Amino acid sequence: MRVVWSILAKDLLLEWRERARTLSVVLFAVVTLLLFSFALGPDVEALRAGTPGFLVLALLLSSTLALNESFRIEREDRALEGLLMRPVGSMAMFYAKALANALLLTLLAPVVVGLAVVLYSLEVGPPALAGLVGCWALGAAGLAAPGTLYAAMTSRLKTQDVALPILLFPLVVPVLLGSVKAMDLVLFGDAMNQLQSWVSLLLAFDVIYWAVCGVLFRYAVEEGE
Amino acid sequence: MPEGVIVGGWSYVIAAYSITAIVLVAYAWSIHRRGRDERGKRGRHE
Amino acid sequence: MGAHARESAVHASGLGRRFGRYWALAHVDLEVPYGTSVWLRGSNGAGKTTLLRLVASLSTPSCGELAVGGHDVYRQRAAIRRSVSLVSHALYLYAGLTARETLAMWAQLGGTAAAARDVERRLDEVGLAAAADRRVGEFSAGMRKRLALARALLEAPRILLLDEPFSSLDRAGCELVEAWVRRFAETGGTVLMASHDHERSRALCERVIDLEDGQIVGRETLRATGDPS
Amino acid sequence: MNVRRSLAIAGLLLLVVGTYMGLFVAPPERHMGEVQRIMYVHVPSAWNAMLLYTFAFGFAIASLWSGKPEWDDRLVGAVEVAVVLNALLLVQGSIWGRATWGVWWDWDVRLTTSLVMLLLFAGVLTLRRMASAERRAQWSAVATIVAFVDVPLVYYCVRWWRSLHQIQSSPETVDPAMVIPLRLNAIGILLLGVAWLMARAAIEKARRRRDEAPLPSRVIVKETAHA
Repeated sequence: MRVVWSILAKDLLLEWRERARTLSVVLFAVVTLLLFSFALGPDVEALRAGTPGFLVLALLLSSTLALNESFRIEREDRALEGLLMRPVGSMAMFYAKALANALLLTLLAPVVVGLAVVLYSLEVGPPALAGLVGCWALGAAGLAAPGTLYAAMTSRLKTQDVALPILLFPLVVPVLLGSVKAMDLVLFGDAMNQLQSWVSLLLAFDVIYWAVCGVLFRYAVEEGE
Repeated sequence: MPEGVIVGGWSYVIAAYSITAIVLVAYAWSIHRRGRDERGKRGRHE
Repeated sequence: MGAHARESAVHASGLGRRFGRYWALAHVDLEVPYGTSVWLRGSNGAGKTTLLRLVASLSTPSCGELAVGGHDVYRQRAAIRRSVSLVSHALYLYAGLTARETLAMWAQLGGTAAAARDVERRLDEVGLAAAADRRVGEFSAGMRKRLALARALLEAPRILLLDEPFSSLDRAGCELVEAWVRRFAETGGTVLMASHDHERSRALCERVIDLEDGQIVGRETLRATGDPS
Repeated sequence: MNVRRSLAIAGLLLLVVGTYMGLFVAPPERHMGEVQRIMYVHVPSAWNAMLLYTFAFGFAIASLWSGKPEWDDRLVGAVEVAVVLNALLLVQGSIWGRATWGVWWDWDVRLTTSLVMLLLFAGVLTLRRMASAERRAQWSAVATIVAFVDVPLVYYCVRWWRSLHQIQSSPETVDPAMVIPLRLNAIGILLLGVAWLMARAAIEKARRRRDEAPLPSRVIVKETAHA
């Protein structure tokens, strides 16, 4: 646990030191949201109806930037190898990196959700806002686990910018659907009490992948024969 | 589900079966060719 | 040979590593007793780095046996990594951290309280005390190297692996490394180092292993183990 | 080689008989008429694609567990054959959709799941091509496990997302004249698929061997002592 914390603290500190880069992920998410709005035209009703989708797509697209970035610092001076040489355990490394990524992606929520509220003139109270951020956080956690595992592999490739999305996006279809539907129900009412089942789908995805990827991370970072 | 029987439809059946046959044959051929290439290359190296 | 494995710091027999069609290392038989300093000599591409990476357990052998500190490289990587420190070409530093933060993090990862207390002393030892709060990204190559050495010390290893420890260091830096390796060896540490600096290596090490095209082509004993020149 | 060839021949024979029966012996279905005959290749493709993915999953675990490269050979065989069947499945499903629902694509649970599945495992093959030789086996196994675990999740989420489709019809409720061609084709494709899997694994093994240069001969070591 202490080891997880010190790697996590290192990641967060570096993230803070290089906040210009971190900020560019935020900006990217904002720009994405804007582009979706332009693509759908100025019909406020249609835009409002599409809000959950836009939000989750903004999250999804910015996640690959954040994930690639999180392994760039590990690759630059092969620091990841240095971590391997310490009696750390690849599982601890995975949980530290995945937590850092999940946290960073969750921190996008206030900015992007806030912007959506303004742009699409959503009428939401504090409970609905909390619900949106909650769905976002669950989705971010779902992206962070397989995303960290895959980014650890693709960061070694010349084609990393393409490789990560083509591997990650099909995988997180349940996260996408789950968080879009959950946000939709939070925003526009939940007449048939379905929210719980979508949230449990997201939770199931999170639990399964945080466990599986933790075990598999070792094979992603260690050299085989 | 729509009521009643769909009449005709043989053209769809033929299309589906032909595509299936073409893909299966093409894959079999590709496996065969790759296997032959590999055997050829090994012969040259040894 | 098998019986000696427990007493040797490094024991290898028939060790080989292949990368694709190319054998970077083959037929390596090696017996390094504890407390010995070994100089790996050879031109670029002779297999020095590959050997060091195998001993560090960062790479898996393609064939042969390898035990480090009595631990099998195939099955006991964690144990090997606890007893080994590697200073390689890549220095494993984060540009965004300061020197002090780097060492503090490394001490935490090692998990020993003694290491955490050592941070200041180590910084002082490698002459970085004044620069302790500057970011590694602003460091010169020599300073980075010194920091990497300080970090390796912090890990309190029994076996030290050095890949070109003198490269990118100025004269003072080189002398620092020499003094430091000598002290480590005097306290019973085992050193394996690859270097192009013949003069310094010859003065430091007791044994020489000559590598050529991935194979050991010569062994030389310069002096008895533990006998200072 | 002989096992492989006999499996392929047996599979082909079953497939020919099954297809003949499916096309000309089995009666047309009550609602869907002749179009239903697509089922005799469609459903076996689906079953076998799933089965081969399951094999791949097993091979992936064996590969990581044992570290033996033979499991990786089999893994690539299983994934590749399954991806071919999966692609067929989509095309057949699409033609079926056009005939029965009037559209080439419907966001139906199984059709959508198989599309995602195809993308997932095509990703495995892509990653494999990009990986270096030392990491290829491990990465393929990791990606296969991660993708396989995703399939039920995708299935359920698509089902909840759009739950307006026909319930799976089990073979017991249909005419025996329909069950026989279905089973013949299923076993036929299975045998053929296994033969291909083995052939593909053999190719992978040959490629590996080709990249393995023989160990160079040992040189004589010169010993010197100054002590």
